[in-house]
Amino acid sequence: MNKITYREALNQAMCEEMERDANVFLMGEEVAEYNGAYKVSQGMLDRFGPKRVIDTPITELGFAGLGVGAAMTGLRPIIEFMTWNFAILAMDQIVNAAAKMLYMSGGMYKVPMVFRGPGGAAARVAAQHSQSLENWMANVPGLKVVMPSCAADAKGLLKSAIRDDDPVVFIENEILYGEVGDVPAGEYTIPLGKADIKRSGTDITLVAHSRMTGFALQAAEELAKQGISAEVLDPRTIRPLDERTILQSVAKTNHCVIIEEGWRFAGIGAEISARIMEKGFDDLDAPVLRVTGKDVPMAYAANLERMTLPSVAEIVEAARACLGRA
Amino acid sequence: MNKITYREALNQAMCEEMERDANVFLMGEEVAEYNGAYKVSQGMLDRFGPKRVIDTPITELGFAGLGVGAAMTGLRPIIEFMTWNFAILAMDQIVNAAAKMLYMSGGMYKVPMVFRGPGGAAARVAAQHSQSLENWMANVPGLKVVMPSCAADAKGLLKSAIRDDDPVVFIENEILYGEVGDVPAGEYTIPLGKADIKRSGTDITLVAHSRMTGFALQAAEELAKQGISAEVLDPRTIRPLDERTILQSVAKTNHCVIIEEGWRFAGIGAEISARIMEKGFDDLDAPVLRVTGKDVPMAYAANLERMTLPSVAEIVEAARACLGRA
Amino acid sequence: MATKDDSKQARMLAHEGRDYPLNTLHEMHDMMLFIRRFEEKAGQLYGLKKIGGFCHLCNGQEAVCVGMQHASRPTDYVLTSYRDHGHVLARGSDPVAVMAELLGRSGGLVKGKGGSMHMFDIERNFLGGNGIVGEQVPIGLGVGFSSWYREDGRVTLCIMGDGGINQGGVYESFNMAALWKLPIVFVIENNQYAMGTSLDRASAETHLFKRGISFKIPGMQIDGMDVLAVEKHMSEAIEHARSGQGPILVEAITYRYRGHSMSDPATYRTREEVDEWRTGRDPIARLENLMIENGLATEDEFKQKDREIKKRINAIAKEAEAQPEPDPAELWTDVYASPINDAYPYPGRVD
Amino acid sequence: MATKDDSKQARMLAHEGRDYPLNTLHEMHDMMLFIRRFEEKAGQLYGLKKIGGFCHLCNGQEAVCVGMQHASRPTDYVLTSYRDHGHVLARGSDPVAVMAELLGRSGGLVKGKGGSMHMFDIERNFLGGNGIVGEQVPIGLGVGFSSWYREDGRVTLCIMGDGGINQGGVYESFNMAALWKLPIVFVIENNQYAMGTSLDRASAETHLFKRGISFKIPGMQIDGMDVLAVEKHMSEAIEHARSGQGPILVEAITYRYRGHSMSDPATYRTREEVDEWRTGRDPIARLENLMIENGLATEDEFKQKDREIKKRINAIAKEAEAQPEPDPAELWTDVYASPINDAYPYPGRVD
Ligand SMILES: Cc1ncc(C[n+]2csc(CCOP(=O)(O)OP(=O)(O)O)c2C)c(N)n1
Ligand SMILES: Cc1ncc(C[n+]2csc(CCOP(=O)(O)OP(=O)(O)O)c2C)c(N)n1
Ligand SMILES: [Mg+2]
Ligand SMILES: [Mg+2]
Repeated sequence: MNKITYREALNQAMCEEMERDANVFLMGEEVAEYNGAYKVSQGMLDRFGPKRVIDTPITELGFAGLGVGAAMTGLRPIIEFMTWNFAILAMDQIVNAAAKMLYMSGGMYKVPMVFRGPGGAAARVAAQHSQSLENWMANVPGLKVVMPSCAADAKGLLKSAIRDDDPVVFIENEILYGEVGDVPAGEYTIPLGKADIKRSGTDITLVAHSRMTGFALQAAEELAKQGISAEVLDPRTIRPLDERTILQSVAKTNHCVIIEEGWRFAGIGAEISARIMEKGFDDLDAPVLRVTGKDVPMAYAANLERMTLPSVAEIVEAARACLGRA
Repeated sequence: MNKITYREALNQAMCEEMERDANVFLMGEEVAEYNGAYKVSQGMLDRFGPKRVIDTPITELGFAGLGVGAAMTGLRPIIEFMTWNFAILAMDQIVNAAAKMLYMSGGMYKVPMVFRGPGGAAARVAAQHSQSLENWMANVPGLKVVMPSCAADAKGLLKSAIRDDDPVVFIENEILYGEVGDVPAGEYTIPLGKADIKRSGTDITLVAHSRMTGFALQAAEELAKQGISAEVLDPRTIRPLDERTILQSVAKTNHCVIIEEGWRFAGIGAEISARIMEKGFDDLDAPVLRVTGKDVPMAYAANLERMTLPSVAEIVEAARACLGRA
Repeated sequence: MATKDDSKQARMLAHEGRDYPLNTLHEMHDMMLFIRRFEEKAGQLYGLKKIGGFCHLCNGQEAVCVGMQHASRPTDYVLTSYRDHGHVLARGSDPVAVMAELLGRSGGLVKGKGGSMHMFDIERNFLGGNGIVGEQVPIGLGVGFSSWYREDGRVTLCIMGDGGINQGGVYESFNMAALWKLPIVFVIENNQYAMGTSLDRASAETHLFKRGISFKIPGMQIDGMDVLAVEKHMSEAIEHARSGQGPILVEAITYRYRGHSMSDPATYRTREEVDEWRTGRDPIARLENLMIENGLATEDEFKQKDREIKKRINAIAKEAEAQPEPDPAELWTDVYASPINDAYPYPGRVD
Repeated sequence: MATKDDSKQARMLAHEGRDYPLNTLHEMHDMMLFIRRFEEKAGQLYGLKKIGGFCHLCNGQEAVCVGMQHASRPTDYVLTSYRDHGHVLARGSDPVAVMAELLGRSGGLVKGKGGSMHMFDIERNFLGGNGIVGEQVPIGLGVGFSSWYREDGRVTLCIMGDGGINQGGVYESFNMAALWKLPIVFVIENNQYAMGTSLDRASAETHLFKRGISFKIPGMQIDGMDVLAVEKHMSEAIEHARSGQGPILVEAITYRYRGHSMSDPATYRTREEVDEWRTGRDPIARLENLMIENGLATEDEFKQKDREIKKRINAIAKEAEAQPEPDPAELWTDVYASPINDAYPYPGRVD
């Protein structure tokens, strides 16, 4: 095991895959000479040269489309969005082109590419820079959606995403970039579509992805002090969703709280809750609850920002409510 | 009551509101000289002149943004997307600008406008022209989302949407444009955020919006023949969602099936199911089920298209399954 | 003008500085006529409700499709909008498969999944068939990028309409293509209308070949009703792109004889205007006249050909119509490159 | 050069064909200096972690902000990107409210909800403060449309950067603005970098005033380090737009002294380059020198002013810092124009 940051893990994943396959290239705003707005591509220009690590003008729709065309003709682009907020400008290429291309072309044109960058809220960046888009993306057949919560997952999942023959939406988290984690020493990949139990427990299942996995783990710690054993489950891949692992956990704990940073309405939590409804109803001793970002745009002020995001205290409270111990 | 088409109802709503308020204007591709790609704006150029009914170049992002700027400075734009599929190009203006403007500006800049046009699948128009976006839009605080299922609702809701001081996403349905319905003779509006019971019943609640409301009504007809009394509930406004009416119905029937044309993952059905989970769990005798569009891009071939959309038979089957009579 | 020589190979037409062997002229002519008759058949089948959805015919624009293909190599890439029948046929795709696609049959070019708007042919480097106006331009940028990356010597022909040219993504693409000198020929099929909107009602600058100036992309306007002019100038443009000088923009002035799609009565144009183009500038008649004037063919020959082509088209339609609809299992294929177990497919309801 | 006349009102500077009363010159100078010191203070407070998130300072670009505002009327509309402090201050907004906004306080210009990137002031017709690069351009198009619709004689100043100019929405807007002759002045603050990307690495055409040519929008390049040049040429541009001749594009050549945002060390530029602009072309020093040379002011006067401005800025920061954070209830306000009962707000968890 090596201790490295989530950022370095992503960097290693890209470097290893670019060594392995000359068709992989990285493109985006400030990825090359600046070494990445968040330094995820640190050193890559030096290592791979300006043909494979390419700075773009600020034209998200254009270079997302560039990735689609390049992928259709045999390359394996990694398209970095400086943040996913800006990818809203590129949605048409992601959804109408990348996701539908294989089907629309009767199986002729694969689109093996990764759209990646940080999603969700960073710190104090307000409404236009704090949006979670995983539910929009996971809604779309043809896309895969991956959201790592720690360094080890970040590396193993990104390597799988780059090797995958479908367009993968890979959503990182800016606040996690600096977090250090244990990462296996040698080469490894983590298959897409497999959830991970981050902590075992027997009383309640907490399902949380990306930055919220850490919040859920903290909540589980707190709950343990209160005599409640919480299992923390990180789907890691949002689409395809590993519902089997979720259902198995709920079958064991009979209680579930889903946590997500994004907005509530038709979010990931809604989908997971609806699936447990459909396939795990009889396992439930109480309704599944959701702890989500508040249903407002993100404010700049520190106190409002704090209130907008889910908190560990809210998770603990929801878990207790679910267990009838509120 | 007058018998008019859904298309005429929309046309009347716009004409009446434009007579009433000189700040309302209609803009979009082919809305003026062509009288609308689907003839919704028939006659409006003649009636209101080229300053208030305006054809645009094919630049969805640009003219959606134009609407936002116009609304911020006191006008009340109706921006027509020829179809909502093309609005994916304009998402940034809808979500990052229109929806967040009031909050971001600390309450200074209202954005009173309507984004409208047909959504969902028309007939045989394949993958890029058959997408349901209501779940993406309803995810976003700051937006309201309205989807009428019949002529009377179309007129009353569109009038309310135009008068509303917030940005309203108004999603029509192309296949419904030609459907004739009874529409009240005089001036009327229907408040946003109120569901409508389209058919009363006691055994099961079918929740369905837009074109699927008609499918649900047909299914209820069929179920009635089989001795099952289904209540058909049309939310009409997706956001804010009238969950009270839904919960009341489920409290009565103890069974619920949700139908939507769009994709399943994190769709409207997921949200409604999750809410019933949270607030109506004890009322349920069986899990809430969802009947949705199949989880694939829309194909062109007639047989595949038919299979992709929810069918009346599938609704009937799901209702029976929910009632344990499968 | 033509070198009259009876030995077949040697018969040539010298036209504006280029020599066209007789068989090339016939090939061009026959393909244009084939496309014309194919589109007419598609129109008929649409009228019979055998073809559904949106169906955009290219009658009148055949010279653009055919001239461009003659100027390009089979290894070059081509992509366009939904008005794609002519281009895919000119590219050499199997017309039975194209017709079967229009009919939504199992042997369709893309298995019946795409229909009129979404023709693809990977063996012919044809990348659609894109239904979102302007969307093919950023994709085409990426295709050109591929060639730059691999240094494979290919050129990308990226086609758009006079309406599509206004989309923002086009200019994002122009800038990147010019900045990195990618081997792309951007082609505007200026048929002067975008649905019911005439060029001057949608564009501040109606000389569309100038739309690249702000991005340092050279432009040229060509007569899109003259297949030889298209062939010639597209050859120049392709050579420019292939030689590493970067992208170039070609505006081909043309006209669509039919409505925008099958449901458009096209009342926004006068009968006279349509007639002026149709009878005055028709690209097929024009080439025929040129060949006849130069003693390279006779009217009878062309009449005979037309009969044969019509027959062929009927046979093609029959063959395509005889195919079954796609297998229902196709609903679930091609969503992902390899099927996903467990989590997918969702059947859309709970079993 | 200057008319030396001791009566205060009559003291004028004649500069490149325009006469500037002394008090106008002082106003311009003082506002530029005020912005400079305000930004420095903001930088300090950021360093103390009292300001968070992204904070983009405009040091070096003050002449653009101030010259433009002097050329415009209070009823004209202004909108820009996230680099908005200088513009909103030049527009006349309360500096305490602007500083409080940076600090996320209840008395912030937008109640602490927007922060550095989202300044709005409806009373001064200032429409943001937009964080998505280029997004303000289509919005500005709509603002100009409003004036066209109402025929209110106002002009919209729509400001973007040399990076923002590449966004597709800009060209969609250029086309519509030109097509309908909307009263808009598009202003490019060409500070030669978009984050770490120099102009020539992002733009095929680096003469950005030419970016409107393909849409028939006239352009002019101006010295953005000379407040009088900005005032003069922006007056011409605004007059052009106001007179009904349609939009115009102004490229102001300028430079930002600081990094892109507070977290950017700006290692992509040489020390020499920065110094060349900073000491060689500084807009404040330039105006001071001009006034001194013309006997309109003395160095001491300016020094005294600077002391006063710094004092004022300190007082402003103090006053802003003394404000409380926004009331927690503000979390739920301003989402909709009127609160929605029943269905909203969702508390984010179930009670
Ligand atoms: C983004 C988008 N907006 C609108 C449409 C609807 N639409 C289809 S074709 C068309 C006109 C396009 O005109 P042009 O680019 O000139 O091509 P032509 O049809 O003349 O070949 C429009 C508005 C669409 N398909 N995509
Ligand atoms: C659509 C979008 N893409 C990327 C960003 C991140 N970003 C913020 S500012 C900036 C550079 C903009 O440069 P320029 O337009 O020259 O303005 P300047 O900062 O120099 O004033 C970038 C890339 C963003 N905010 N929005
Ligand atoms: Mg056209
Ligand atoms: Mg800049």
